[in-house]
Amino acid sequence: MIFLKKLINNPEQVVRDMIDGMVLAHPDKLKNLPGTNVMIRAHAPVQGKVALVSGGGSGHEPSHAGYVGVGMLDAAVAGEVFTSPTPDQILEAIKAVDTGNGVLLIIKNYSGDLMNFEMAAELAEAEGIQVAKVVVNDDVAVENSTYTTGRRGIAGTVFVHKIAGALAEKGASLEEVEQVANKVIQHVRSMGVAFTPCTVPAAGKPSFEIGETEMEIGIGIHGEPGTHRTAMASADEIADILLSRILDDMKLSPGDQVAVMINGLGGTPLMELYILNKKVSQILKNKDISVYNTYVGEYMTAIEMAGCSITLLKLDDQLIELLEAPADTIAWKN
Amino acid sequence: MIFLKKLINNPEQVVRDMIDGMVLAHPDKLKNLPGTNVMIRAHAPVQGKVALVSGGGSGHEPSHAGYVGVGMLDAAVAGEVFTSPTPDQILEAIKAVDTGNGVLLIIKNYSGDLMNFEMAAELAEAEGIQVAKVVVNDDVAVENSTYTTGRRGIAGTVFVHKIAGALAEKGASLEEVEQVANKVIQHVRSMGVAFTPCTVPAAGKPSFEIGETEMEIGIGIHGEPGTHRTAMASADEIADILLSRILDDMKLSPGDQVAVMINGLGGTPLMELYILNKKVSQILKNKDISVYNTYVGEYMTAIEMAGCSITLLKLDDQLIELLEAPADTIAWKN
Amino acid sequence: MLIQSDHIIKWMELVNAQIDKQKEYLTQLDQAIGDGDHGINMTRGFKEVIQKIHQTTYDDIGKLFQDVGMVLVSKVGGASGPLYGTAFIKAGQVLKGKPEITINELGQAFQESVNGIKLRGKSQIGDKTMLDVWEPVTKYIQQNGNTLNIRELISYAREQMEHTKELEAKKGRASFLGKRSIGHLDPGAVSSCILFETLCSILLEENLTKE
Amino acid sequence: MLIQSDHIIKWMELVNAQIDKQKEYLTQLDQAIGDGDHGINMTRGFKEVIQKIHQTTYDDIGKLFQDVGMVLVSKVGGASGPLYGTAFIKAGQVLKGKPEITINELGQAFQESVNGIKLRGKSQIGDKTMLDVWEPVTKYIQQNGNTLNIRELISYAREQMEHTKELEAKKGRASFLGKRSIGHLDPGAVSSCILFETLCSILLEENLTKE
Ligand SMILES: Nc1ncnc2c1ncn2[C@@H]1O[C@H](COP(=O)(O)OP(=O)(O)O)[C@@H](O)[C@H]1O
Ligand SMILES: Nc1ncnc2c1ncn2[C@@H]1O[C@H](COP(=O)(O)OP(=O)(O)O)[C@@H](O)[C@H]1O
Ligand SMILES: [Mg+2]
Ligand SMILES: [Mg+2]
Ligand SMILES: [Mg+2]
Ligand SMILES: [Mg+2]
Repeated sequence: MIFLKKLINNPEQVVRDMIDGMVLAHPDKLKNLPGTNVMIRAHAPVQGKVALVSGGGSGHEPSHAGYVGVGMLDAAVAGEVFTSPTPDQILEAIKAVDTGNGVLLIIKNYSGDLMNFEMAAELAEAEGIQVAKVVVNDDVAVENSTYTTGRRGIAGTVFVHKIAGALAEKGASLEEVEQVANKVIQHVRSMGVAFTPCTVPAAGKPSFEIGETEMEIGIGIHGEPGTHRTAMASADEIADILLSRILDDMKLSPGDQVAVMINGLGGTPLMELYILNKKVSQILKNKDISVYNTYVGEYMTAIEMAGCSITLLKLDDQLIELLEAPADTIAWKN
Repeated sequence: MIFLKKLINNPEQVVRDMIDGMVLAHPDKLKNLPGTNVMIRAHAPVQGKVALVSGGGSGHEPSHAGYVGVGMLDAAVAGEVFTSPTPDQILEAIKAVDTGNGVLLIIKNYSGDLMNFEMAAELAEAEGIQVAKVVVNDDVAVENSTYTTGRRGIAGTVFVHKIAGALAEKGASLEEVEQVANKVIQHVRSMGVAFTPCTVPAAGKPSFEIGETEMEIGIGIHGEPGTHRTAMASADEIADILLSRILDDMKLSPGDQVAVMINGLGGTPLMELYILNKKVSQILKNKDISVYNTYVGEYMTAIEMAGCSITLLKLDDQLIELLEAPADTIAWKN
Repeated sequence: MLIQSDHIIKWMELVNAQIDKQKEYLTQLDQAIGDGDHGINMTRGFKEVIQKIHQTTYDDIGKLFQDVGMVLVSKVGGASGPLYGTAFIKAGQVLKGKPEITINELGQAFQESVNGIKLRGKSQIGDKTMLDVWEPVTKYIQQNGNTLNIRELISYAREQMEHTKELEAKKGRASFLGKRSIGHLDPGAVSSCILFETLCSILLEENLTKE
Repeated sequence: MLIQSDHIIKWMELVNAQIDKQKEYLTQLDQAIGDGDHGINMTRGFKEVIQKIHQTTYDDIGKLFQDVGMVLVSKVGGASGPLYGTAFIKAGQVLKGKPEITINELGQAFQESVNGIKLRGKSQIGDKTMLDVWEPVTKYIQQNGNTLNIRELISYAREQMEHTKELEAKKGRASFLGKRSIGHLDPGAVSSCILFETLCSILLEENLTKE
């Protein structure tokens, strides 16, 4: 038997094994709903609180189970690698965390995620559970249009988890939590780049081919092609390319405050993310945009892809307060 | 100009750019001593406390600056990639954080690190600063012997930072802090495996060649060859191979308590580390060794190498208390 | 002759075999303009379908379709899971209680499938999705009814599938590519074509048509 | 003739040029049994050495050696930085205040270098390190003194360097390899050999020897 250069046992079992290993590592934070790929807080359900459920395909770790915990999500549903989870699993998650205060579904804008979460929401509503949905679409690499699927949801999703989670923890209503989630979605923009492809274990080969000296600008978090290919450039140039697309879209004004996320896609070391951040900080400073907080690390990955994304979130007092509120999850602690 | 598939500007400037990007990202936690590659706590020096200084070559991020902060290190000195920092830099770090209570140097067991830190210690002592040194040598891949350099220091170092840092924070004396650091060193063992090499930016090519279906057992964190090469195996088999070497060396007894670290070397995604942890947990459970805490993620990396290491730390009440004590650094928060 | 549950079961077995055979091809198509899992998703789904429908005997074709749809919804995930699932569930609702059906009735059921796909996917013809096979093929079946020429239907389905190559994707992952999606077949259209081709094989083999 | 500061400066320039030329080779040797940075470390160090010693004029050879050593200590890092640095600093202490020296005196200075390397590196002959060139070569110089045959010294240094191939490393990174280190040259021994060969070239060129 020939194995991929991956720490796996059976390509068809990676999600199961991962979930088991995760719960074994963090029994104080997570539990797995038996017979499902759903992970909920160790002490779920939390009475008197709107519950937050997110999820999507696996392969984006620490998303999404890494954000389950006090101040962020109540449940995460893991699909197969890069494949949206199914409605029955999402429904189980909703039922496990609802305490009568309603459930907010945080969905990334992909046809699959949308449809599966919508079906789950319909099933939950049929069982009398109040459900609201928000759809994250922060990726400016994709043109927005009402005639198409629109922009993808990528790393900006983590800010939605954090901020909506913080408001829910304070006891806000489902409507209020939905509102603030939508506010984040309105104000968050991202764009990524890949240097190497990634390998879905069950596919057994790289998601795309790319030349020795090429990079794919505007890559998605599933190895979907981006906006274009071009010659590999310096960190400074890459910061320029990604950030100028984001800034074009956001139309920030001098004096605005932002949170910055420099997100590694899985194969890019922290050292390089910090090198990128140097230029990102400088560009923002030159535009008189003030960086309130910078997050550097792996937040929303694409298996072992080398590459990164930059995310900006425009802040106001409310968002700052919620961003700074306590959080105690595997991947985000405040 | 042809660029490596890395987020860098100039291979000779990676450490400088990284440090700048890091301080820009975390001004609340870190500051850079002007003209050096030394990072110290934003509020250093901390009066009335033994100071902890660690460091080594760069390329192991988040080690070591990621552990500078309350409850862990006072300063980290970054060398060139995979090259120990020089005595003058280490001396600057010592001088910047000492408040008359003495400084503990935490050194990984490599000839280069030892010599540079020793020279720095001699210079500091000549200036009247009280200095103690501990040498971490947790890597069981290398045979220990008084006639040779002995075992290497790898991911177990992070436990030394955490535990000695916690005791220092409580106001213990230099002698006490040195003692507890040595206790951790006595009780911590690690072993790693690599699936791919890594590329030192200034070298511009991979550190070694390895076949499509091979892995290197016992790899060091600089791409140094390990104990042997063998065919790629399943996650479960790899857990078995690494853990049995560690357990042979540690001689744990049923009922013993350990902390487990599943450390990614830079290119291996979190998903795989959790898959590995599943088997590690099971093996330990079968041996009736109780896992007090599991840490999964990138703690001590080798640039973008795919692979991992497993670390076990045997715990007692004192070590548990210190492991659980508050810490507020970039890469470790309690 | 009329279509019975056993024919549908044979059809599903054939779909399963064909999808399994074309797994890599479907995945490859999805790697070009999607995320490279369509073959994996479809084989996972139809393997489970076969397991499920071999556990029961079906007098009710509607129930059989319904079960196929439920398995697809709960085992496939992604975009294709809810869409194929909805297609079968909706068809099942039309065929509820029937032990045997005409090709005409099957066409009516597929019309509900098409409506279901459109509603769930918010997609329309020309968006470069599975709908670009489902909708015209269903129309074709309905127009020709029991006088359907099966070999012609096969060619027609293939044409529709081929036609997705020219389209710019408006829905699904390929839409993120915009104009760069042109020149590639839509993976879901290809798997849908397999579905209709295998149906045709069964209809031919079992002499269920006039021809 | 006596050795003067200018000769030492020329020597350092030649070392710098040679090390730069062999940068990739040294790195390659270090990739085999170390961490693949020896060429990078040495070029970084000697580039800085040249910059430093071109800033001043030296009457005192001891001071010159001292400066070289200090630059190496503070710019190289790794294992080679403190070792080469110590070697030059220790030699400098012996040569302190001297405007010109004999080969004999140079040999005495190198003896202090050897002692420094041993103390700092806790290493001894046969450990497969730079010491396996430094110690025998120094002994050779001291034994032959001012009657030294330079061409023979070059061969001798090379032999010592070659000899490290057979050794099992006991110190430095290569020691982690144990027996697997056998069959590879020690990178530090090779760079040390460059150091002595270039010294010999200068001695020859400048007619500083009897020969
Ligand atoms: N909104 C939609 N309406 C109709 N069909 C769609 C839609 N989105 C995706 N599809 C179909 O699904 C196929 C992709 O399926 P699959 O790869 O299994 O799911 P995913 O895109 O989630 O990875 C596409 O080729 C397309 O035919
Ligand atoms: N303890 C020691 N004593 C003497 N020489 C040593 C010792 N450790 C290492 N060396 C020498 O240093 C060389 C490696 O230098 P270099 O690669 O620059 O440093 P590092 O090993 O820190 O990467 C080895 O080839 C060896 O000759
Ligand atoms: Mg998918
Ligand atoms: Mg080195
Ligand atoms: Mg797909
Ligand atoms: Mg080296």
